[in-house]
Amino acid sequence: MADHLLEVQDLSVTFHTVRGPVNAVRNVSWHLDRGEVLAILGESGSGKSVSASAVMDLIDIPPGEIASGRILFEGRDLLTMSHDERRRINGKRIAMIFQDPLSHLNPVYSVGWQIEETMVIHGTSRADAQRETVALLRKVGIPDPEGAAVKYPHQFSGGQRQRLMIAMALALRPDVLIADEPTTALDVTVQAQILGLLEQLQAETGMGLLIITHDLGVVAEMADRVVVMNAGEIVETGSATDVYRNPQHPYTQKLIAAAPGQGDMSHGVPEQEPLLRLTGVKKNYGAFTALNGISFDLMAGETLAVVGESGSGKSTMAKVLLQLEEASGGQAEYKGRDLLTLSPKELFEMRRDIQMVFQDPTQSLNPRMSVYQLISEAWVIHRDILPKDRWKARVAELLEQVGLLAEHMHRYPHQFSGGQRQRIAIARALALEPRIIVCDEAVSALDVSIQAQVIELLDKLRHELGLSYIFIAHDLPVVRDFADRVIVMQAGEIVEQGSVRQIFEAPRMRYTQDLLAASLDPDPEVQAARRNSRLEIAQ
Amino acid sequence: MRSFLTKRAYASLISLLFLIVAVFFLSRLTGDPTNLYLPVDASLDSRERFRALHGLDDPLILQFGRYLADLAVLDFGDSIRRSQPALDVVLEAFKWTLALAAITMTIVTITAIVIGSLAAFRVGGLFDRTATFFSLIGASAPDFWIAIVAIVLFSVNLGWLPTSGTGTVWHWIMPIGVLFIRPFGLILQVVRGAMITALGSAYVKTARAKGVASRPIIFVHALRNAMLPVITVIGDQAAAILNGAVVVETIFGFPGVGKLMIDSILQRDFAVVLATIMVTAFAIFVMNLLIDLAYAVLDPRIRY
Amino acid sequence: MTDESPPIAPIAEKSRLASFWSMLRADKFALTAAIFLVIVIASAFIGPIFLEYDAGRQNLRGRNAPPFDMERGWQFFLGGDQLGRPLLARIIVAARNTMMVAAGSVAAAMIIGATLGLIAGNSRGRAAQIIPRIADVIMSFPSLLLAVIVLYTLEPSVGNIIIVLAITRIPIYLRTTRAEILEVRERMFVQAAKVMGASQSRIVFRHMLPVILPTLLTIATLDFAFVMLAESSLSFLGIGIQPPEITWGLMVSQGRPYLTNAWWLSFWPGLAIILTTLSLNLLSNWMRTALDPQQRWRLEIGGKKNG
Amino acid sequence: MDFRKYLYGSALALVAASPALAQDTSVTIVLNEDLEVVEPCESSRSNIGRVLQQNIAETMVELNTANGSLMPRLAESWEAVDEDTWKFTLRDGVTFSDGSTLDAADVKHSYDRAISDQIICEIGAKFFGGMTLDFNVIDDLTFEVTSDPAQPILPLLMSTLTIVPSETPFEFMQMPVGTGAYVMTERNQGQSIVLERRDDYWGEAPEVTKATYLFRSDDAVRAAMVATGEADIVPQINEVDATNPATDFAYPNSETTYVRLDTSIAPLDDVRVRKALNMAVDREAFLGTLLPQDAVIATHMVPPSTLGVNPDLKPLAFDVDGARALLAEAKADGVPVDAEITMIARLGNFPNVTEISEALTQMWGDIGLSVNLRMTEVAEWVDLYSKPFAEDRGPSMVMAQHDNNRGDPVFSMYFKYACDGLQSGTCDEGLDQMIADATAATGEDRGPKWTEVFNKIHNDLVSDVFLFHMVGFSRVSERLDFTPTIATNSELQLSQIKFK
Repeated sequence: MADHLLEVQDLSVTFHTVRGPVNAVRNVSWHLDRGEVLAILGESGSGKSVSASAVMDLIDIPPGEIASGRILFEGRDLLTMSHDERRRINGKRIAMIFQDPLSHLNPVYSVGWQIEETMVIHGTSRADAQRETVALLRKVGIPDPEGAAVKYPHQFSGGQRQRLMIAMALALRPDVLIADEPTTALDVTVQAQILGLLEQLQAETGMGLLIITHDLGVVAEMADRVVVMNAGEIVETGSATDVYRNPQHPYTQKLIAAAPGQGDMSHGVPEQEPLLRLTGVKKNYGAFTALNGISFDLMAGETLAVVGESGSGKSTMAKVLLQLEEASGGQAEYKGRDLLTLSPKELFEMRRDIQMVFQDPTQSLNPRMSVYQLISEAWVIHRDILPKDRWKARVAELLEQVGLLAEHMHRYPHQFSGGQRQRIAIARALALEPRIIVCDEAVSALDVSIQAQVIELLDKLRHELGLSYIFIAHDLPVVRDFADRVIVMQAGEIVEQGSVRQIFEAPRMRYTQDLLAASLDPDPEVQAARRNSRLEIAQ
Repeated sequence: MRSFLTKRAYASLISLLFLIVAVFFLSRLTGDPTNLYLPVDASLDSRERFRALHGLDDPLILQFGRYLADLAVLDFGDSIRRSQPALDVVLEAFKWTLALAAITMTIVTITAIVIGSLAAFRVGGLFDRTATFFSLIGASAPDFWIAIVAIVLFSVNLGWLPTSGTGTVWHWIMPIGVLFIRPFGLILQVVRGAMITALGSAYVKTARAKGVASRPIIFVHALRNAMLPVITVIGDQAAAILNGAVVVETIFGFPGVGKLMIDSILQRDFAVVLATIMVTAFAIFVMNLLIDLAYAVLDPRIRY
Repeated sequence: MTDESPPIAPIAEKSRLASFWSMLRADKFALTAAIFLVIVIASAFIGPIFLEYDAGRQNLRGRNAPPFDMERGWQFFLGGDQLGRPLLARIIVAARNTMMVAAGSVAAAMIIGATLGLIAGNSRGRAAQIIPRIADVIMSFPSLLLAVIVLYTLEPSVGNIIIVLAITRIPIYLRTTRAEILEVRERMFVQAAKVMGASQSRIVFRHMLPVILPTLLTIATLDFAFVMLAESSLSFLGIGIQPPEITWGLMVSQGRPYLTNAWWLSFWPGLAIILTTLSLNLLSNWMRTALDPQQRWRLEIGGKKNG
Repeated sequence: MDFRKYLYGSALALVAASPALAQDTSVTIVLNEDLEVVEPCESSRSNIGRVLQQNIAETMVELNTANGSLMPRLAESWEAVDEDTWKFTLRDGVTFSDGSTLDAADVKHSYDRAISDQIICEIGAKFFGGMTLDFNVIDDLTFEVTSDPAQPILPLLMSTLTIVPSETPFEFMQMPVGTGAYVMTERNQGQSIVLERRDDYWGEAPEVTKATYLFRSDDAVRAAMVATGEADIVPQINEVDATNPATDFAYPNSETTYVRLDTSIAPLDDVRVRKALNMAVDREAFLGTLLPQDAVIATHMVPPSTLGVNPDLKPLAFDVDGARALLAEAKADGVPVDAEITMIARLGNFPNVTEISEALTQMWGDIGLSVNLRMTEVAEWVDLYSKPFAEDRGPSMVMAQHDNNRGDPVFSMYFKYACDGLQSGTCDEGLDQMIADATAATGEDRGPKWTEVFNKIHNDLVSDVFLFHMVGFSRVSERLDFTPTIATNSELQLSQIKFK
């Protein structure tokens, strides 16, 4: 037993909250060896990060309490060590990187200082640390490492920030690196680069790598072994391939089944007169061109996906279409009128027909309004839709339509889970009985299984109500499952558009091909094959 | 940076001009200084002569024009009461107020930050509750009341401190102590709140994962981030003292601008009132610039 | 946590008032504070009706009567003042003016300041430039001069003191509202409302205002205390409310010369100010939680546990 | 910055045991307000006079406030040449602190400055208005003064004129020069003034070698400063703080409080109402409560030691029923006694002014009058107290305090009672004539003529509600031998301070 590098045995962690004790994890055991990659797979709230936090001594006690278990590092129990002793292990022997590097880097200190600090607190001299920092920055692929060291986190891109985090974590060549959702919220191409960097560095140093993720694709790409967690417990352990091919636990099965990108692709809607036609839409912010002549058609009942990396102009396009931003040029023809030059009164009428579902329902639902108020607000604004005495019944109806219960209408958004909130946001959009719904990354923030449910809901509503969707996403597998047609955007321009089959099976443009190549497949074997082909191309 | 400075100076100048107009005309509503300056039994004739001597018999708009013309060459007019240039009178008093404000705010800032940070480190703990409670009580009591009680206690009964005046360091203890209480309570609360946020933030987690000890986490990693809202409040409070700690200055015989201001308002010494306002407005302008500078120093994301 | 299991058990539908009451009971400090404030407010409303005469009745030969002496009646329980008037009765009667001055000026400042702040925050035109300047001018205008101007041109009545204090407090609300609006107007739910076609006024009043209101109310409760103290300082400087009107601040100020030989003259009204301020602070902390649906559960749960 | 100096200084001060008095023969005096200017011609202001008068700048004649007699100071003698001319002889060998010698030209120059248009001195405005003085210099030490109109009390007037050298320009001095025993050596505005003894003073050298004046506006603080040993003399403390018989002295401060009635407006134009107002006031109740026990109930505008005072005048007795009866009688005659009367008092006018006003208001309320108290700030009060009065004013009373420590009623009566008097609420032709007669009277005649004036005002016209001749309280360190007198209110002669 003691020959594992890091081993967690029977760990149970409880949090004492006002609502009573909550068991974050129960009897969790796993181990990690040198040179190995272990993935902990789970959805939000599964407790997948708790054991890592316990390893790093990041659990606040109180309110947290380690109810049972041991954490052996090279055979010594971390939990019986003093804080000082653990501090000396943290950062030096075991290091950790996090999701969302922007908030995990201290905004007010230069990145050089922050990387040096890791070394200085563990006994390196400041001068050595400064030298080493430049070397590290070069190693993780930051251009101009000397100049970069005196810059601050906000001056780097998202991918670079994660590279900085990695540089900081690897400064003292730790034996174990824990990566908590290291690539979530990054663009697919950047994700591929970061994962590649981690693989490369692990190969060089021979450290044990623990990846905590919700993404089957990341597991497939990286992991030797995988631990699947649900509701604070480990439901399944095994080699990545075994677990994917032959899941034992119903939860694992459900999870793998829910992974997008496996279903049939759409055959598209029949050719018809477009419902909405954009021609040469432009948007400038000062000298910066955010949209440079966007033109496309949307048919009735069609789902048009817009994909591209962050900064490609996807969201700007949605805002311009919905008149949240004023277009700098072009037309958007809808029902014979140009949406971009409507009078306020016409605009008000148009609002009924085109609605939007935002990425983050936590932010798009006013936290101080109940579900009933949120949904019925549509009818307060547009008085002629529904007489007031029918509002309650209609809210109940809408809630049931999106898979919630009528009695939920008196609750507030924070009392729902993320997926439920997105359902509320959809119900709110439906209250106006629109023809078109713009979904701006509407499922990106959701867990895989919930993502699948929401997609299913949107699909159902499309068929029932004849809606058209403009579906903005960066997650290609979801698009593959859901869209009829796809637009690929880059730097404010449409680089390619076509039916979903055309885009996914025969992409014409290099950019589209890169996007597709960077996208991760949940199947470890597929992913291994891609990796090999990448290596071949590189050679 | 330069365009930022110009813009700020320009905006402040406009505000100041509005202020001068408002104060000049509104203060004249409060009556004629002649009646206050001369004894009640002075003859109407000597009153007339007094008005003529100080230009008080001219139409108001003419007086204002004259004032502005003088101001253009940095002549702030003369104090009727003191028959000295108003600016000299104000600068003399301002020196004291500036020292008082600087010392008080330095002490307040340091203690509030240390105590507030420690309170935030163990939210709801005994230290936190005690600090919060006493800062609230202190900030709720009328300051003149505290001042008199302090004099009775520390000077008369215990004989530890001189009652008033400015002679030695000991003279400064009570005025600073009384001035200290209210900004301390306020800043303590802000520091505590900002530190709770900062200590709960992700980068603190990173620091802990790196193995940084508690003290540097509080005072190096979290504090600098928590300082932005704190600095704003420090600025507001310092401005309040710069505008004159009337009550404290009156009781402790402290010759600062607060006392000067209330005296010259009551005596209708308009030139001094206006000069006081301009000097303090300038000081507050400079202080706000320093605060903006501090923002930029503390937070590299802020650039002007 | 999966999609289909709601995170907490459904809450029984209660009337707003009842739920507030149970939330109040959950916080013992806030409850005590609320009870104290209710007593103060009740004193303000009914006190003067019954006690106005007693509170004003002088007895020069029985001045500065010491406290805790029940022989002269309950009204003298806290002692008598420099004109032999019962302090307890006077404190009760003074509650009305004190509350009127504090509540009046805070309410006026908040309404005017928040309105200007809303305009400045939502406008992208000239108002956005000019209104913050107004705040600057008011901030630099010496409040003492303002008090003297009002005192001289009008008269030192309760109403006019409210005007003075309200004007000096406007910038706080103006700046806070503007700053918050600038932040809130970029929030996603404001965009969502726009997409639905909500009018500007609906967005402001239905979506923005409720979000910034707790902040404003928190400032207001703290300001309430500040205004009471400011009123007291004006009395100390002789440019505040004038007798025969009474406020706690004026009582503290009038009792000040007697601090060494009749401490109770300024102590009791001072204590009334401190307790009111403290109560308001406690209540504002509670209110910040109670008004926020995301925090409210702390009190709701606590209430069940304690109740 | 100065503060650093203080830091260094404080280390020394600590060694020297903080507030101790450095030398035995120096004194520290705490006043309630700073001197705005250090100009001798302004020394009729009590805050300025207390520091400058006779200490730095002397007068030719000095008034003995104990008995109203005049004593020579810079003038050795004086005599009336005829009805409107007086001849003065100056003391020989008197030098100013700037080294120049006193001569008749200096006196003339001092007068010219006092009445100058260019600086408007308070002494000129207060004592030398409405007359012209013509100086005829006979030799260096002798001169004649001719006045128009005739001034029977010219020597008394000369007790107010501070003498400065003839080189003094027509602007306010920043460093006062005079013939007194002291020179100003240090002035820190808002904080302190230091006077030091001169060696070449013409008279006997006073015991006090150095006097430091400090300024503290808070009553309690001033009183505490003697108790803590930080100061030796506080001329004004609050009665409630005067608790130590060993150090605290009451002294008549020559101030008289009264309520001026505007007799031109109903119902105050009816003498019965005015009598009722007087009878409603329980003056005795104030003594020992809101006012010190030593205050004296007043029947005159001037202190009892003044020329012509009639000690037999008694205030109308406190009689609530009688007052009510008078009001009923007046009401029956159609006098609008129900009209709301405004009582105006000035904030901070004298200790307990607010409380006394409140008490008076209640007393008048008790006889059925409707009196409304209005406490005003000083500038507004001066407007309301002095003519010209507002045209549309309602019935009003003004509480005021009048100071006449000059021993002669002339400084009071015209202003307060003549039809054209600036603060007069009364207009009676007979009284005007009597005041004019008394003003012009000389010698033995003068006292009785004033007595007639007092009698008419008090008995017939009842034009005010007289309240009290006030007392002030001072605190004097036990190491000093100094007793404040009626003069202490306006001057504080360092030469009178002795050490025990």
